[in-house]
Amino acid sequence: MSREQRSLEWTPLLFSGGLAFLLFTLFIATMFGEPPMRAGAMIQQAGGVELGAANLVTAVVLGYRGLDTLGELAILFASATAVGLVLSTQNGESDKQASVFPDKIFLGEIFESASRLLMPLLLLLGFYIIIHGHLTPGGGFQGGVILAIALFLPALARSGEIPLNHATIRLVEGGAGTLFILIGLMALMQGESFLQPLLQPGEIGALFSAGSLPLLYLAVGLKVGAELAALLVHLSGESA
Amino acid sequence: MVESIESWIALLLVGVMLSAALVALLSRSHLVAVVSVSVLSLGLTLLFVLLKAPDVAMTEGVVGAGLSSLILALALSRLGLLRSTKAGATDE
Amino acid sequence: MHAENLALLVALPLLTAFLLQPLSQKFAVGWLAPLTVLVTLLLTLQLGAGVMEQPISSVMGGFVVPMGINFYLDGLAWLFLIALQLSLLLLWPRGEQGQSVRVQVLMLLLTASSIGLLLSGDLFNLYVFYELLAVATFGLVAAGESRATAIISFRYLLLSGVGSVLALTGIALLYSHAGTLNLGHLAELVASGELVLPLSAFLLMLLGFGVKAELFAVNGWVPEVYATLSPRLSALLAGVVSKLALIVIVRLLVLLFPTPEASQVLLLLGVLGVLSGELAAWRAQDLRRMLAYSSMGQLGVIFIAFSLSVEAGLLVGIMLSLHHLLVKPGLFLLTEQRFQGWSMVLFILFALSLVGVPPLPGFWAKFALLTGLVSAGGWINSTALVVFLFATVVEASYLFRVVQHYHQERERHQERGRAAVSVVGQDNSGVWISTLFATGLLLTAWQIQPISDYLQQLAVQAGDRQQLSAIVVGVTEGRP
Amino acid sequence: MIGLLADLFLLLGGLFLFLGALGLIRMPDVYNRIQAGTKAVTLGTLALLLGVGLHQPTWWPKLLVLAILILVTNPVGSSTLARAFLRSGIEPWKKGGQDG
Amino acid sequence: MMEMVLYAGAVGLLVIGIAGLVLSHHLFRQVLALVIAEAGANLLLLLAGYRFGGEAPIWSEGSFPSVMVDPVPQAMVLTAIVIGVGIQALAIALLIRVRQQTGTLDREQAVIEMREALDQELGRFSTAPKPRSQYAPKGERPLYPVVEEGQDAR
Amino acid sequence: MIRFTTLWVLWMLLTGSLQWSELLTGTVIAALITGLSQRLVDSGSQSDLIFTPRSLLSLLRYLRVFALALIQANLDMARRVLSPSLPIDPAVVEVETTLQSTLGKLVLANSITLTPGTLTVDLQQNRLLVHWIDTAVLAGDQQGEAALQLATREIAAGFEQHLKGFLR
Repeated sequence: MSREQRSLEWTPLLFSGGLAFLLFTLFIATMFGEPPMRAGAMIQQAGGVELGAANLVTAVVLGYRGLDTLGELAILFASATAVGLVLSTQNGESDKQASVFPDKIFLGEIFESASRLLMPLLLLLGFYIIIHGHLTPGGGFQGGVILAIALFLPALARSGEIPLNHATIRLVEGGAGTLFILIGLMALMQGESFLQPLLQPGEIGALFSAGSLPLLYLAVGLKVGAELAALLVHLSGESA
Repeated sequence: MVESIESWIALLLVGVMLSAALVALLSRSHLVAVVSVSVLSLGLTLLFVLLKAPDVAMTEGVVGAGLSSLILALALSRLGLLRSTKAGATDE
Repeated sequence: MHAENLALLVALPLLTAFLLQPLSQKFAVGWLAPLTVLVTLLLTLQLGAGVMEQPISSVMGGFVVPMGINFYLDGLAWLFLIALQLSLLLLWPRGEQGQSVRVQVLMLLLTASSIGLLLSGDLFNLYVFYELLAVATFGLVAAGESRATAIISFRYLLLSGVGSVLALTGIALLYSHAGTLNLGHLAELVASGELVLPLSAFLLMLLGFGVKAELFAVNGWVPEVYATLSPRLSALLAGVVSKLALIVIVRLLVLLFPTPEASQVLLLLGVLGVLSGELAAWRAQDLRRMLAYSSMGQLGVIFIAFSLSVEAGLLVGIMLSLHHLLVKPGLFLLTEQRFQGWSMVLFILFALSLVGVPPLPGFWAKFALLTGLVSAGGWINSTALVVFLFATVVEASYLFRVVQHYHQERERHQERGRAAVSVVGQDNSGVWISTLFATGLLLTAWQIQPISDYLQQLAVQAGDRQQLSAIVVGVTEGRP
Repeated sequence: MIGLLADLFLLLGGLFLFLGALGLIRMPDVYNRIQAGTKAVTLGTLALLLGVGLHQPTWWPKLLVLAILILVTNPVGSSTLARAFLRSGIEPWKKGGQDG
Repeated sequence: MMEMVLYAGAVGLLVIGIAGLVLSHHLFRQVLALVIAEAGANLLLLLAGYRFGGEAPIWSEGSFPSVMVDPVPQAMVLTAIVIGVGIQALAIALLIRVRQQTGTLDREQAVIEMREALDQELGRFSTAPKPRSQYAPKGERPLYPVVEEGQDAR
Repeated sequence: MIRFTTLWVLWMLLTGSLQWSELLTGTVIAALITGLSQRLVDSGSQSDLIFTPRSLLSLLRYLRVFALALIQANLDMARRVLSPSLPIDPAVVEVETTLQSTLGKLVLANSITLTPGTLTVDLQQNRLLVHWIDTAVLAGDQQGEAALQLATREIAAGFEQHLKGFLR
């Protein structure tokens, strides 16, 4: 007992000291001034022509570093799965009292009817942001989060009632991820590389431009929306 | 002139963010801590706008200030941390 | 079969993982996940045919290298890919835990991320795969049966979170100096002297990626996690997955930071790891935590090995890693049930090899380290040598304490005229898999000469920066 | 001319927001603070949007959508907050009462 | 001046976050500290590609800006933010479970509970079939739990 | 159908362009969301709105009244906040409404919140709970039914009369 407590006091001190040293060296090593832009400059020159995306960040996220995005989707997926695993294996007894929405914290009729009004609006906004991700700031992640919040709103208003059943969420989860990989694999089948952009880049600035990037972003948006909706549903105390 | 205004805004935002971080870790009420983290995210969002990263700013705004705060608020209520504010630490 | 199919190794497990949950509502899909791993194993075998002569590189999306992400398969990566996928197939969770679709999904994500970690040639991409590996592991730890899974998984998450924040900081620092994150491109810049990277970037990334490699100072999670995971998963994590993070660190060291300072940091942390790990193992009071602590110590030895000069270090480090990869899973599998006669034989075999008794491969690996340290000279290396020898003695003492204890227990049972064990209805598969690992160990002992020649070749290739950048650049220039 | 008008609206918006903030400080209890906050923030933001719209005429459709969103969400949020406070037993301030 | 301020802000957030993570005694605060540290790391990563006087990397009025900030770190920060929120959600879920399993959110208390649970349970995984004797002294346990009930190991 | 049209118009506002690709995408997405939200939110909001030529007129009239009230509210609030004596006398009163639809009640509640001196706190069936910042009009001692009538007249009636033109 006493040994444990002492070791608990001891490690933080050691760690903080090491950390302070590390950050000190970090600050010494930090470069002030213009960072070299080796990869970035190449992308700046090639990006617009190669991919036809008006938003270069989108070109990087879905084109040049598409694999990172796939990995990130997988992380969200892993996180949602793990949360489901952690919170669905409950002992039962504490399950009921753990729900966030006992009836008395019902948020009121005003909120409920407003949430009904807002949900389609937010869905629209989410889709707008996803679909115009290659033209303007925003894209799959941001729009996906908005989709998730839109789907969660009715749950918040109506005592934890979930508008989508879990099967649907799972279907979208799996389907969107599959879509992303399949778009990537299609290029591979044609003898190109994995995740190589398909279709023509088109005219910069038009909605139907940048080849397959909008499709990829749609997949990303749906996936993010579904994962986060699942996460929120789990965290708010609905058992799967 | 424009440069210096941006510098001052950056200074202000960084100040707000650092103090929000300190409040988040030192305040006694968990609710105040969660709110401070949201404030921190908001400051970061504005800073990203200042740094010419609209995409990142949007993400940080939606994810950090929105979703993450929602998750933390759910956690507060689910973990029963709203009531456990110690006596004397009222935030009114 | 063209090199672009490298991407399939990551894409296929991910695809199956995404599909598994929707499919599981209609069909029984228990076989689908291991089948995917089998497919990727076959694919790996096919891709790796000529890899010893000519490593292959594939660019995701077909973009020129510093812009896009590339996968790079050389002999080292190939060897560990095979080891990884074989271990996954052997140690795939079965029984009650394996029934859960979610566990299957997490295992698939673990597979994909491990493969990605071996193949990826881009630092940030490595970070992403590393995080995926971490999240999948948290889920698997939390799925355990113990009463303490949640807090253990949570502490692991926090430590790992600090690690990834540090790694991200290191990557940011590196990017602000270099403007690129591709390992091949960076290696080229560093080799030509155009770029000098700050050591603190290495330190930060070392601590970040070191969490999974059981590096000292960030290995607090090891005993707790291995004690609650099922023996199979412990075997998997301790055996293979820790080596993957190790290889990432080694690549960083060899390609980007070929300075004596970086090696010395590694040596220092390795020595501390050996001391703390072995002493804790000596004091441990149950078998699983003892094995976990000793794993920390042995990883420390491997870090010491890699801190030697590039060629020798790589060779000895790879030898020790492979040895640990065979022995540790075998040992963890034996804890699945109580010892019987046969499992005791296996335990003694593994223990002998671990300590380094001559005909077994452990001896050769340790001997190589010994000669390496002696020939390197200097007081630091001498200290490491002393610590290493001391650790071997400690190791021997606690391993044989287990044997002795077992022996006493059996005698007491026999005095009372009862069978030492009754294993009716128990699943013996753990022991059989362990036997397979032991067979591998013995085969290695038998074929030690060709294997060490092969490893020599491998080490030379892994240390060859010119070849790496030539191939990465070579692939890119042929493309639009 | 239009630029000047736009600046005027921006300034007006800022003024209303400032008044709202002042109200937050001066009002005695949470309900009155919400009262002050909601109205000032709504109108202030609308004025800001109008100002921006005059500066950038091509943006007005988007700004219109924003205005609708603000008009819906702002009062609803205030009502929900006020309701939550009332439900959790916080008494409104009375003129005669001594409680601050 | 601006860059000094920004770098100091990022490093400051990192330090506050990590120090808070190490020093705080409440598990929920540790999650918050991790969020703060992540924010600092993200800011630092973004700064790695910032060019003073650069424009956002977006096509406007017929061309890309001639001097623009590096889009690559922006894309990476985007990824890092989303990864961060996934991990945060998982941490919260684990906390909910921790509270169910151990009934506490205090760090020291939870660790003690964990060690006790581990000490009790590890007999199950060991070579002997029965849990260890209740008579065995707590401090010096045998390597394996005792074989038969009521019978001492040595 | 109404929801579809509304969403489609909103999409057009968001994009602010008339390219055929935008129009097409907007149609698809508006249809999708209409279908989705129809299934998810089972409200009979189809009948909330009244469509006659006169309803458009009353909508416009309502908007005018509302805008004036909003500005007046701010001036009123500014006066109260800036005057040193803080002239407020708040109380919570109940208000009755004859509007039937959820949308109608929502709009009414929002209007009340945004207009001088009042804040909707809660809504139950046809009663609104309103926080009123200056209850001097109530002349102090009025209770029960009389107060309800008075408050309804003072607070809600002005909007209701116009709202009834286009909402149920």
